[in-house]
Amino acid sequence: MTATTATGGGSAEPIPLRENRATPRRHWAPVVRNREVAEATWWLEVDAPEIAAASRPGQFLMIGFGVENTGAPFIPRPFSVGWRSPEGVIGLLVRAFGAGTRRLGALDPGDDVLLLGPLGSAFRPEPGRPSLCVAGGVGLAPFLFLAPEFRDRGHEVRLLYGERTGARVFDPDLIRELTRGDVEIWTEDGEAGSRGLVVEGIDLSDDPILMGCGPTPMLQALARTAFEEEIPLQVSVEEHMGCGIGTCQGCVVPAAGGGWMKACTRGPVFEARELQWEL
Amino acid sequence: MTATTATGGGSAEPIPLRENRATPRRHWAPVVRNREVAEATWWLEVDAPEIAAASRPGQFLMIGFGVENTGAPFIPRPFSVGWRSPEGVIGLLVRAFGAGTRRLGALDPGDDVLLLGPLGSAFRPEPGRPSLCVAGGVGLAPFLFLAPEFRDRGHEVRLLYGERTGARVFDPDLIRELTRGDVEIWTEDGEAGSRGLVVEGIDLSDDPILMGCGPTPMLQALARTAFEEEIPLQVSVEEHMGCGIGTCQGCVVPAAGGGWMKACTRGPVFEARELQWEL
Amino acid sequence: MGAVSQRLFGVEWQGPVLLASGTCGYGEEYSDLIPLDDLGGLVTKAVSVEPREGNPPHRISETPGGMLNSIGLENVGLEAFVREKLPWLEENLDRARVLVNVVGNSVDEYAAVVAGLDDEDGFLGYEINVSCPNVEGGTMFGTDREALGRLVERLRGETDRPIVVKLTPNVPDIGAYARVCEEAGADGLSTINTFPGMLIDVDKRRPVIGNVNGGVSGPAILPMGVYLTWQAATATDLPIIGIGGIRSAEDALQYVLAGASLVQIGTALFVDPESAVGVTEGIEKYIEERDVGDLSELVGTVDVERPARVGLGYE
Amino acid sequence: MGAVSQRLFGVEWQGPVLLASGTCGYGEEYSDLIPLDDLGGLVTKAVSVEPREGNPPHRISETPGGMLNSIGLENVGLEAFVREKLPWLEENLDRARVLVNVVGNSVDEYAAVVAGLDDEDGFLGYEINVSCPNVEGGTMFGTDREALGRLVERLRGETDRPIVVKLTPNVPDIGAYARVCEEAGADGLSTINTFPGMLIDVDKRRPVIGNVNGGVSGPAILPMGVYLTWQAATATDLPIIGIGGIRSAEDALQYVLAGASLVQIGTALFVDPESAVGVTEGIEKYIEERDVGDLSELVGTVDVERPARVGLGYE
Ligand SMILES: Cc1cc2nc3c(=O)[nH]c(=O)nc-3n(C[C@H](O)[C@H](O)[C@H](O)COP(=O)(O)OP(=O)(O)OC[C@H]3O[C@@H](n4cnc5c(N)ncnc54)[C@H](O)[C@@H]3O)c2cc1C
Ligand SMILES: Cc1cc2nc3c(=O)[nH]c(=O)nc-3n(C[C@H](O)[C@H](O)[C@H](O)COP(=O)(O)OP(=O)(O)OC[C@H]3O[C@@H](n4cnc5c(N)ncnc54)[C@H](O)[C@@H]3O)c2cc1C
Ligand SMILES: Cc1cc2nc3c(=O)[nH]c(=O)nc-3n(C[C@H](O)[C@H](O)[C@H](O)COP(=O)(O)O)c2cc1C
Ligand SMILES: Cc1cc2nc3c(=O)[nH]c(=O)nc-3n(C[C@H](O)[C@H](O)[C@H](O)COP(=O)(O)O)c2cc1C
Ligand code: FES
Ligand code: FES
Repeated sequence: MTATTATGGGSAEPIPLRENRATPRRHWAPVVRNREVAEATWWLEVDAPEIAAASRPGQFLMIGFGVENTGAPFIPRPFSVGWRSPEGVIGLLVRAFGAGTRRLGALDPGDDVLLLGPLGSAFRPEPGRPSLCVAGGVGLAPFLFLAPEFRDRGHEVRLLYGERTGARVFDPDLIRELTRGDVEIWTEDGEAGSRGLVVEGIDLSDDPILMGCGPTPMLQALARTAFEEEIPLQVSVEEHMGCGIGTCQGCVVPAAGGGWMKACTRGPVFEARELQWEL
Repeated sequence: MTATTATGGGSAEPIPLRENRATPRRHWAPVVRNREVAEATWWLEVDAPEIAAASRPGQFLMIGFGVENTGAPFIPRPFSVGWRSPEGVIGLLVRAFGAGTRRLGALDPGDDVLLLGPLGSAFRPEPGRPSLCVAGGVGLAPFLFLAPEFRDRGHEVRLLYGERTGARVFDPDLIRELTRGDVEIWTEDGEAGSRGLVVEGIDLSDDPILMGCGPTPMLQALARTAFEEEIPLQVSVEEHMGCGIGTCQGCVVPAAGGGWMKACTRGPVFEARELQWEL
Repeated sequence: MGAVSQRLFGVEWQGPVLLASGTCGYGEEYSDLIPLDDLGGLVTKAVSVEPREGNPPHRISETPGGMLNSIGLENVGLEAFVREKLPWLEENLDRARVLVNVVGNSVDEYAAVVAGLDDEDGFLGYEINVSCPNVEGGTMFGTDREALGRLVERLRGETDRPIVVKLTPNVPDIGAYARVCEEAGADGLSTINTFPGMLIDVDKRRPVIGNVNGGVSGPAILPMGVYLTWQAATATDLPIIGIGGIRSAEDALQYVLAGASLVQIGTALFVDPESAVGVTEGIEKYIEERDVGDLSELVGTVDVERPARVGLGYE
Repeated sequence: MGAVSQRLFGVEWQGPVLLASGTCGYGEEYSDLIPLDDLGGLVTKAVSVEPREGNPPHRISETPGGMLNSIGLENVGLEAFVREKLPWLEENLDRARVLVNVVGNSVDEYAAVVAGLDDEDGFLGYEINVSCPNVEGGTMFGTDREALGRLVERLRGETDRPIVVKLTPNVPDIGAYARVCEEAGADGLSTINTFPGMLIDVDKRRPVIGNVNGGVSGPAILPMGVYLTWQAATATDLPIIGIGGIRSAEDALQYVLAGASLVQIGTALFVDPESAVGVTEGIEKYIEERDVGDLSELVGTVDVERPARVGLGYE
């Protein structure tokens, strides 16, 4: 067990998907700030220095409300670490989906949440090649964290971000501030950025590797591109989770060779070739 | 169905326990204010003008959080109307008992609660005789409402209020303000008012009728006194409630002649002689 | 005739939502709070041949996501029901349908209630509550297939009105009980009644409920109710009334897709009397938005060949 | 030896709290989060004679006050369990006791697991999960008394280690199943496993769970678990492990007062891994504050002759 340093500079070592992961920690953390940043979407900041320091881009937290609470969400919900400050504040990008996400959206500063993390595998840059990060909706979250971390280590990062509508787009200025870089935005209704699907923005001319997080059709389009063009692709997948640490076997996704893999411990970030795709 | 006027002056008509009750209303009401007024005890004010106008001293409300909420309390909980302002704010005296009362204590202004009320029977003054109100703990609540109402109608009211400890005593100045009259306080630890049980303060020299609300031993002591001295006694009883309106038959208390009576519709205020006592 | 109306048990139902037995009394109290006659209908509190006093308190208590009750089938008895309760129902409910919930400790007791009611006005048919101890057989009618078959056959002989049998959930194979009812001549099934449960006051070291144990209802039992409804629906062709933990249109639609033509709302009424209205409206909206045609086209259409999960990403 | 330790199944148990089968894997993952060896023990994920792949996703989903799961008993199989999992348990758990949860589709499959494990180190005994389809009999072992009796008898012949049978809740009379186990030579009972349940995605009109239905666990089933534990406890003299919805010392004490000597925590572990520690501490505090002596003096002492309700006023 080795905790990575919070924000290191310049080192170009590869970070393997599943190596050197920190032991997860469980603790209550206070909400520092919570803002509605787009339609039914919140930027939630919690103060959790230990977990922040140990987190790597692509890893996630289980967020719950403790055993005294039996209202929804009762079972903790997984959220990508969306950012960390040097002081140990973790930023989470939360979009209303059901009761649990709505409850997270309604949190006020001072409220406490129960965290378990950091959990799962992380994205890994390939030295010398740009990481082309393709985000759909709240699939943006891991890349908000990834971009500054990779850049600090000397890796080039390009960020494409798509939403169905302009109203759902997370403030581009805030994205630039958090990621310390640029973002290219696509919306289906054309109300922000370019009109179209985010995958239309993929440009392979600088020999990037692909990283993706978002809705299934987007991941499928990425996989088709990656397999056709023979480019490495890492994707963060989603599945319902119980424990988050590999004991319940609730969160499986199909493995390329048949059988299942746990999204919480082998994932959530997989090499696309490890997975069984329906393309 | 006749709603009583909010605060009338001077009329000396008797108010029968169960007559002329208003049809209950169900609606969401915002919390106006919530203060911790004694150890684990809150004075909760909600804005509910229609229910306030229709309420009579001794009646209660069912307070819940709606069907989207499945955490405790899921089933609404009964609380006595503890006061009403001319503008329609209802005051409730809430003491932490379990999850539901703690949740009520944690409410902030602007939060909404689902109210059903007014429900049940009311205390009835006897013209020409003082009402000697004996309250134990949060059994004070109905009398905070009763005292000014009865006084406005020209009835004399004396209020005795007991608590186990001084730390639990609801601010005497606030009691005087709300009831527009005096209060005699008893505590078992002697930290506030007189040391002893509240029933020790009972003085029958002015030929009062008795009214009681509080813990079982206190009600039993009152009943013994009432039966021995042949004084009328009205008590507000407690039982777990489901519907609050008489349909579930969940809230029964034993009837003097055998069988059961519903605390929510025949009660919560009963003539002591209607009930089966274990004395 | 709207998108939520259906023809069932020989009559028109204007909507799919009924108030569940034991949670709405005999209708009168809720008529002050909600437009009762706009609902699908209601099921009365259980009626037994003799009045019943019921159980000592506490009769109810909250459980996580639900409640526990043991009322003990307190009711006014057949005679007072006919004299005092039916007239109100007849007078006040025109379009909403009424089922009378019937209980007894023996086949004869059940039959006496049905025979005693059959010529009266003000109700459509019977919901037979078989979660009662069978004094003759030592078990419950609801957990003994032979006793259940005999009971339903006997009642079939007493009436031409619809007989809906309300099944007990604590059996390993509810489909077998459903088939017994179908073969014995029942017209429909209600699934499900409450689950046996118990709470203990750890300070006093005594049961919270006066009768020691009771029945668990409310959202806590929703997934069990949906499953048992699906099992019963796939085992018989009888129309089914889905019950258990319903508090929203989405909950009700799960029962409909599992195979229920009608649904009942119980515990949620206590939490919010208007939930019954909200469920009806929500179902109408669902049908409208999805251009389904009408409610009956949804009944039992859950596609169990394909799970909801598709793909690897966000849904 | 503290107030919460007991002698059961021939050994000392330092505390009453175990982690439930299927919710703690084979122990390793939780050892990072809680002091596993300070607990009463744990029950492994089910072990079958051959590895099992398990069911397609979604395998779990939240239900009101609980969750629904259908993992499909995915496990590494007997051989890999002995090779890869048992050594960790042997090495890392000194005082905490280990029960191996055993499944099979036939009596022979169960027997093969027990026979294959019996000479190994690292565990105390078996918890027999009878909520499996009985391929030979067409039902589940847990809902067929004859099949259950045959199974337990056969396993009794295979081992001298403790055999604890984990009972299924969806039977009308769990006491009868408890007695069958006792007569067939079981050493203890675990009550209860999950309730069959189903959720439907009303947008997609498909079951949420890949396997269509699953098992409901969590606080939602607490009152059912307490009741069934009390029923089993009054039907036999076997020591009982209480399971179902436990998340606090108060919950656990309800099981203890109902008749359980030990308890298991499952779903609550997901909500907070430390709940297992909190439950143990809370029980210790309860015993201390009430001057009870020790835990075993509490087991089964609920006074069902007197309900908790006394009087007419505030409690
Ligand atoms: C590794 C990972 C990272 C994620 N990161 C983000 C993020 O950064 N931002 C974001 O907005 N969302 C993220 N999600 C998705 C987020 O977890 C879901 O939107 C959320 O769980 C939905 O919960 P709900 O209570 O709002 O919805 P519900 O109404 O409870 O349910 C909505 C859907 O979620 C399902 N669900 C129920 N229980 C679980 C469970 N235990 N886990 C997952 N789904 C469940 C329900 O069955 C239903 O289909 C991530 C998911 C994963 C697996
Ligand atoms: C007519 C009436 C008027 C009341 N007025 C007041 C008042 O003015 N101020 C005040 O502080 N208290 C009042 N009470 C008492 C108050 O209702 C209880 O303290 C409260 O219900 C406890 O809920 P809880 O969630 O905090 O406790 P829980 O932990 O949920 O339970 C505590 C106890 O209450 C029981 N309980 C569970 N469900 C119900 C239910 N539906 N109804 C009642 N009890 C239940 C539990 O089983 C347990 O024994 C009144 C009660 C009645 C009947
Ligand atoms: C207080 C109460 C009383 C009940 N009485 C009866 C009854 O008399 N007859 C009956 O068949 N079911 C009775 N039930 C069961 C309900 O009709 C219904 O089947 C059960 O509560 C599940 O539905 P719910 O979860 O919507 O409440 C009662 C339920 C409650 C909560
Ligand atoms: C994800 C999950 C997997 C489970 N797997 C098993 C299993 O393999 N064998 C078994 O006997 N019980 C299994 N169970 C049932 C639990 O051991 C326990 O009986 C049940 O969850 C009730 O306890 P709880 O409410 O504390 O979770 C499983 C439960 C869950 C939630
Ligand atoms: S969430 Fe439990 S194994 Fe992945
Ligand atoms: S609370 Fe339902 S009848 Fe009184």
